[in-house]
Amino acid sequence: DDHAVKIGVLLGFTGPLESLAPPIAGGAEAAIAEVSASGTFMGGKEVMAIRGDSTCVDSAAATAAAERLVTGDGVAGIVGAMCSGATGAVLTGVSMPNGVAQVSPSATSPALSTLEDNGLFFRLAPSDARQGELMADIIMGKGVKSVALTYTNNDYGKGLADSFAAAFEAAGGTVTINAAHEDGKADYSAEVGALASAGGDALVVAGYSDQGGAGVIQGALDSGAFDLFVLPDGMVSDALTEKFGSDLDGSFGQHPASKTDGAGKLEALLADAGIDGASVYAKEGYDSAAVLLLGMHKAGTTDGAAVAAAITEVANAPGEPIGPGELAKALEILSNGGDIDYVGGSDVELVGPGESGGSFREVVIEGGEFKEVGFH
Amino acid sequence: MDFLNALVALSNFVLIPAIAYGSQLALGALGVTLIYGILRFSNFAHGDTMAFGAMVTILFTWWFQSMGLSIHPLPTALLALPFGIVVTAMLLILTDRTVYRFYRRVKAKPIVFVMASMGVMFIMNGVVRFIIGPGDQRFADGERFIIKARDFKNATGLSEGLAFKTSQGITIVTAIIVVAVLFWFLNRTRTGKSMRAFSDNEDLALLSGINPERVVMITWIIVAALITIAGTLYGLDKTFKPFTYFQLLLPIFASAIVGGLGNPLGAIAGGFVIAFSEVTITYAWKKVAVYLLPESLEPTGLVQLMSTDYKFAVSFVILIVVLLFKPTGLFKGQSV
Amino acid sequence: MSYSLRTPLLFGAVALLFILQGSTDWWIFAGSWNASLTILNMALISAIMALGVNLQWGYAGLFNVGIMGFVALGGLATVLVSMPATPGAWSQGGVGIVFGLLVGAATVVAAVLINTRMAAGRNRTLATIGTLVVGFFLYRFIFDAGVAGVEAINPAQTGYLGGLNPGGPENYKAHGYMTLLAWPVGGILAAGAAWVVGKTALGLRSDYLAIATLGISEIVIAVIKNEDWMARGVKNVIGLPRPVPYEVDLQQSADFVARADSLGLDATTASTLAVKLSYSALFTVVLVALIILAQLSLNSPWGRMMRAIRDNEVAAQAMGKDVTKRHLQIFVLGSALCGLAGAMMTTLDGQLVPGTYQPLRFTFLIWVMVIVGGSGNNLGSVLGAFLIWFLWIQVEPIGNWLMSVVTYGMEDGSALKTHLIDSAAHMRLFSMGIVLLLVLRFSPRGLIPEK
Amino acid sequence: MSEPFLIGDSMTGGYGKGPDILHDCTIAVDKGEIAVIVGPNGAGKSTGMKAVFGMLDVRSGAVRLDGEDITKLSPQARVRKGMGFVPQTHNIFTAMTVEENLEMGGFIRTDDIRETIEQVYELFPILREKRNQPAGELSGGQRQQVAVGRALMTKPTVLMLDEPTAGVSPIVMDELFDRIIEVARTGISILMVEQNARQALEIADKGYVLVQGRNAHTGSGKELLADPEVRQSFLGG
Amino acid sequence: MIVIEDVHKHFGGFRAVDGATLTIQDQSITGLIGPNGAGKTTLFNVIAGVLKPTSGRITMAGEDITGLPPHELFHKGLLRTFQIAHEFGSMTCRENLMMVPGGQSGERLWDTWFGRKRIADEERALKAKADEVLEFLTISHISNLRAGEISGGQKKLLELGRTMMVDAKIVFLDEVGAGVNRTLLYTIADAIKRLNEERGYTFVVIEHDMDFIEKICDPVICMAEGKVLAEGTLAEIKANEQVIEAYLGTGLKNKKEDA
Ligand SMILES: Nc1ncnc2c1ncn2[C@@H]1O[C@H](COP(=O)(O)OP(=O)(O)OP(=O)(O)O)[C@@H](O)[C@H]1O
Ligand SMILES: Nc1ncnc2c1ncn2[C@@H]1O[C@H](COP(=O)(O)OP(=O)(O)OP(=O)(O)O)[C@@H](O)[C@H]1O
Ligand SMILES: [Mg+2]
Ligand SMILES: [Mg+2]
Repeated sequence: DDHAVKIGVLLGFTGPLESLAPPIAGGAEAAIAEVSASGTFMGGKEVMAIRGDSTCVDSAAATAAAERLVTGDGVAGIVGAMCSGATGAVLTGVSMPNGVAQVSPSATSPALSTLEDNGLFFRLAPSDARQGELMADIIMGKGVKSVALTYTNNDYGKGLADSFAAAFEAAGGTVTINAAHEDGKADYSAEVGALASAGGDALVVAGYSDQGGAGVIQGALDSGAFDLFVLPDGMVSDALTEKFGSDLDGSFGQHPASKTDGAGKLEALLADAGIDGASVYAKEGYDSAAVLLLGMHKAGTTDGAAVAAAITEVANAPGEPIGPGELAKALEILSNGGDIDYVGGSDVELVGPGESGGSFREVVIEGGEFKEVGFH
Repeated sequence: MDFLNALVALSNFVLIPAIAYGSQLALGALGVTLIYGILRFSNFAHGDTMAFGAMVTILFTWWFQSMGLSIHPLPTALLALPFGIVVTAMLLILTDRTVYRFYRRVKAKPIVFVMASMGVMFIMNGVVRFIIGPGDQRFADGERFIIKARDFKNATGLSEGLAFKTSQGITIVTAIIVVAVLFWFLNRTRTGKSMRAFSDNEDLALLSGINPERVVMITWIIVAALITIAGTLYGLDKTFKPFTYFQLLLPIFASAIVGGLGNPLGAIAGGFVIAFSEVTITYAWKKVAVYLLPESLEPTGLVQLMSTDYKFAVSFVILIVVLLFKPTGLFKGQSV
Repeated sequence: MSYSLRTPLLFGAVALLFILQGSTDWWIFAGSWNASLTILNMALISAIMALGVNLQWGYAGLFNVGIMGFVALGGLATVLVSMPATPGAWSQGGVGIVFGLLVGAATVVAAVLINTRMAAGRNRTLATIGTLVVGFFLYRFIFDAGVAGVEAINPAQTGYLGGLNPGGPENYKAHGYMTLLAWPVGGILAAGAAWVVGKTALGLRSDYLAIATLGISEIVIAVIKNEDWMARGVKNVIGLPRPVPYEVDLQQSADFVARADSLGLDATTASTLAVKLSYSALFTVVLVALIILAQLSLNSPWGRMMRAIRDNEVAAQAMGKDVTKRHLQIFVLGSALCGLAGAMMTTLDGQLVPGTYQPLRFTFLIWVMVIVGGSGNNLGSVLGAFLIWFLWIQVEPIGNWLMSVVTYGMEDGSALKTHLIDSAAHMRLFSMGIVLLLVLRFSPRGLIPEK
Repeated sequence: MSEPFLIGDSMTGGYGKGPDILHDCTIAVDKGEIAVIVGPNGAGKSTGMKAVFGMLDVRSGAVRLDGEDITKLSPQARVRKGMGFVPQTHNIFTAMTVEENLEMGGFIRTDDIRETIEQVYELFPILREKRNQPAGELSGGQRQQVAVGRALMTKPTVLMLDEPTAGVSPIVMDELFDRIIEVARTGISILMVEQNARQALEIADKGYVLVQGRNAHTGSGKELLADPEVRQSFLGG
Repeated sequence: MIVIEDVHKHFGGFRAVDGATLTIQDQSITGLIGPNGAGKTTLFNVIAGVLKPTSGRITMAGEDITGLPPHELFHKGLLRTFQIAHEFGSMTCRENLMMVPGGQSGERLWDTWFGRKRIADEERALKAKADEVLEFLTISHISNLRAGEISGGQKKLLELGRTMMVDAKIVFLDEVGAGVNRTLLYTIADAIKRLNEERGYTFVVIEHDMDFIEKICDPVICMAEGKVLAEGTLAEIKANEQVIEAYLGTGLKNKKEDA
């Protein structure tokens, strides 16, 4: 119906990262459903999610899908896209020309920061640069001085690996090898062989937990090449511990999360809806949809520029901190002219040109489970 | 001692993984080569059909596991394999009836079959994801290792470990058996020969009283067996995720072609060429060199010919070089 | 149906699809001209690729499965031509890279010379190996230093050499015409690569040639992905300049808004349509020119000779046709078209993302277009491109529709229904498969078969 | 006159949806007889053979074997009824060895085929030498010998040969004709197309001259050889 | 004059051509006979550049042409037909002939775009020529059929027709007669003789039909097991014991008794 506000959920449902997309979409849709159910959104409007497939590997198809969402279905905002390539294409090709706000839960490319976006674009995945430095600190803190490094061969992996290697070497550590791996490939023996030969006290795997990253870890464990792994955000997921159990005990890593245990709450909340909240970027999916809708509510219009301006306000202090499942409360506060600071499941904090600058949770694997050991 | 260490390191990181991966590719390539050799087209649906076969086996495995059936220390999946094969064979025969038979009737060019197989690939792709989803599935059980790296170190006192996985062992043994049986079947049995005759000259096969539909059906049944075995073993060794099966298509085709299309022995050789070139050329020889060379000569770099970024590129370069010297593959394949 | 009637009818039918997409939101259609034009623009580009493949396969029987590589080279050309040079990149390593590459090339040339000039024997072998080894290390030494220098310059944002845009980093977007210049350059780059490939691999028989070209295209992608100094590798180059105005600028131009108003359009819609239509016009001009040239050649002794070669190489050779040379000629030409189209595509996307080059999308989909359209027939492959690309995009709504039909009448919230709805995305390729098989079933020789 | 053993009776038909090639054409052969079809190139001789063997759509007319109407049977079924055929072109399995070619000839037989293979080798000694070579590597005449050998392997009751002597040397041709006579004497019907028409008609019981898909002349071999018009137009004077 | 000196062609261990030495005189019609598998076609293929000789030398008018690719030999005026017809199956019979002449300006891409007029003129002439050849071979009624869909004998005629499209110096005919109707074959024989006498073509003819050889060939060379067995006029050859034993035979053993 015409009264409903539509939100496009544009993710790579098919293609190389297809296994990551459903939980992210689930997260986004959960937030949308929550807002819609509150009955107070923009004076009682319903909110509807419409999915689109950005495929990750076909910018043209992603653009076409976005075009259909925006000009055909008339969505008021976009959650997506998933990979940086599709995100950039959709932003320049569709969102900007049509003045629609776009929040990506997962695009990490630093290049997106400088892309002209008229302020319409936000992303919630944390900047690679910050995580790289932090990871170097954590490793150094454990007294590990020499690591082998492998990264998934895309902008996320490459960016993280480069920033980490620079920071780690600056701090006096050695990166014995800095090798890429492709996701979704059949075999990682060659990578494992090279990594093992280069040696090091630990293996840093800047990849995805159900993609090549897991494949490399599998190979390294099987052949006994490494038994200590460092796991950045893409790897911290229950999929990993389910798969390897206590074989990974002692391995450690970090991922963006809120001190307020938003993460735990959100996972529980999503689990009720049958969604794996621990999956990579699923929390960011929820948060993306949430900030988009809260911004819209605050702006009182679906006009992109106004929404975009409001998003920064709702996401950052000052204001009442809002956790997962508290969207109705947030709408209420905003309606009453109050201020909120959306924290959500991934500790949302927008810095610079619409980027996330959240805090990180340090974890270690014990008894086959991730255990929180601190915050940074 | 150092020499032994070097040897073990080499085996652990190069030889064993490459042999196991090579056998996996070989099993896949056998199916491709068989279809090419007898039905005369490159089957693009091979990877996704492999995922289908493995999926059916997984479903049976789960069922057996839930009933407590097991053949410990071997994985339960082996028990489920025959059922997977039967279901896959039925599916393939159904596909042939609904899709390919028509093109045989109208004597379409091979490229039309190839395109039709792409259609089948898309459909199979949807079916698999529809039934089991796009994510990782776990179904492996039984003893994971024949030799564990740590145990090996303890037992031998060497500083290098050697790991040998059950799945690797099964894959290698199966590959050998399957090739031998297939080779015997095609070259020695009447049915096998009639299949080759059919592929050689369809009209003349007809005149010799060979029933083409039967040949086609047997081919699909064998392919179903090969596909399901390959898919399941691959899933046991690595992981089951539909997308990686699609990605396997490329190295599988490369193997079949470098070995000589249509030639079963070639498929085996091709699988190993691809696997070994991927693993050895990008291997950092430092580890081995450290053991073998005197300390003064110890390498400072990784002694790596190429970085692993170029792993695929390297295996394709080798493939192209092989083709330039042997234009129809290592073992004389068919050319169209 | 007669051939002469069939062609316009089929083109009419495909045109109708695009019109429906623009005008109605009935069934699977979006009811948005923007959506329709987005598909059309890419379809025009795909048609050029299909034309290139048809030249190679339909005319000469060359089985090129390396389309992706040539398309990517076209994309690379766009970056190399239309982006501004990164300040300092040339002084901090660019020169070294070029010098290093020259050393590498010189090494190869020297080794070849030694091999041809010296008498065979141990000395020659030693000299050759010596030259290669020394040359290789020298090359790596110079080249690696250069690369390190270039890649160190603000790696997050640049870290590559950049291109030839005279505007500089500040003002390069004002020089959008540079992307047009990149199109022929893309064609030439692809042609050059095709020449090298053809020289080495064209002797191979069809399926073997196929895998060789497939391999080469994978190598091209690997190089583009990993040589960051060239075009930032997997870090992508985004924000390429455009040969057409930006929508946002149009929306702010009072003149434009007034004119849009007079047409009864709001500024946003008018601007997005105007930009897309400008692209369409550019692409159409190129496509039509290419079709005319291709048709002229096909219907001439040249086309006849090519068909003869395709039918029977041995006999064609005995009849005095230099098969190798002709194969090379057509391979280079067809690949150049793919390169040209690749440059056009990168222009349209406004970015170069090496990770998106996948064989399924850039090689096999183009093949489907050619075969479904009718190989050996230029108009057929163009039609195939329009139709298949339209479907490739629209299978998503088709998949959703399919699922809504299947689940119609099921109880809301039932587990099966949820599962089915969640799987809708995977009906995308499923529907593509069904459509593809249906087309092939009812027209196995293609929609417009070769005469 | 009683019905011949094999008869293609008033056949009319053509390839696919194309025009009729055969027009009301009748070809017949009796048990133990040799029937030879001659005629200019493109007359429809091969087409007639294919029609009799069921590889072509017979639009009107019928094919009967031993009184039974087999018009609707598939070629394989006719093979099982005891018919053997050597096409004019593409008549060997090029990628298979000579011996495998012969084995495929005997595919439908369940008894021991070794002996028949030996007989074929006796007839064409060169094939024994080349038994393990892919047939595609043989010379033109050797291929022809393989093709005929393959058909003999079926132990058919009717043997249909489309230009069996094309490209074989005179000495082999004589051997071949000798053998054909021998085969016919054992009660097998032979239907063949020949361009070496004079030699063929000399051994023929019955001859057909086809012109443009129609029966132009029919008679015994001797009669046709004696007919000056036939000699002039089809046998090279 | 073509001189073939001690040419060998071995396949693995098998010597298909095993030291053949022969000379083909200008303006002769040389007959090449020999048992099946004697190496005749292989020798042709070596001369025509399809196969590389294992060893040996071939010269044409004093120029070494060993190992030149077929298309270059074509332009030197050396043409050949194939024993197993090599037609261009998807093209019409007329096109099969029209494609033959070399140096057509329409074969240059540039001209197909900007030299349409010239091409049209050339095409008209070519078509007339092709129709003339088809007429001569009595197959003008199939000129518009695809060459893949004509009878076996018609394909052989087409094969011969191609050599008649250009002014060749020397033509190698590999069993033109196999599968061709005898009456027509003897007409072809007359044509070969005419081309030889009027235009000075040199022919080398492989054939198993002795009547055909007798009509036109002098000299005749008999090959066996890759070597030249005998050489001379047909009468001489026919009288040669070895040739009779290996090739000609002594006629049918079983004479068919009258029915
Ligand atoms: N590619 C090949 N590999 C192996 N042997 C071959 C090959 N080609 C030909 N031969 C052998 O070489 C010999 C000569 O063959 P060729 O075709 O030259 O004979 P020919 O004299 O033309 O006989 P015909 O009169 O039957 O045509 C034959 O025995 C044949 O089996
Ligand atoms: N596959 C085919 N498709 C369509 N037409 C064909 C086909 N084969 C042959 N024809 C046509 O049928 C006619 C008769 O051909 P057929 O092969 O029966 O002649 P033939 O008498 O055997 O001649 P030859 O002595 O040359 O072998 C020819 O005019 C030819 O054009
Ligand atoms: Mg015939
Ligand atoms: Mg021969």
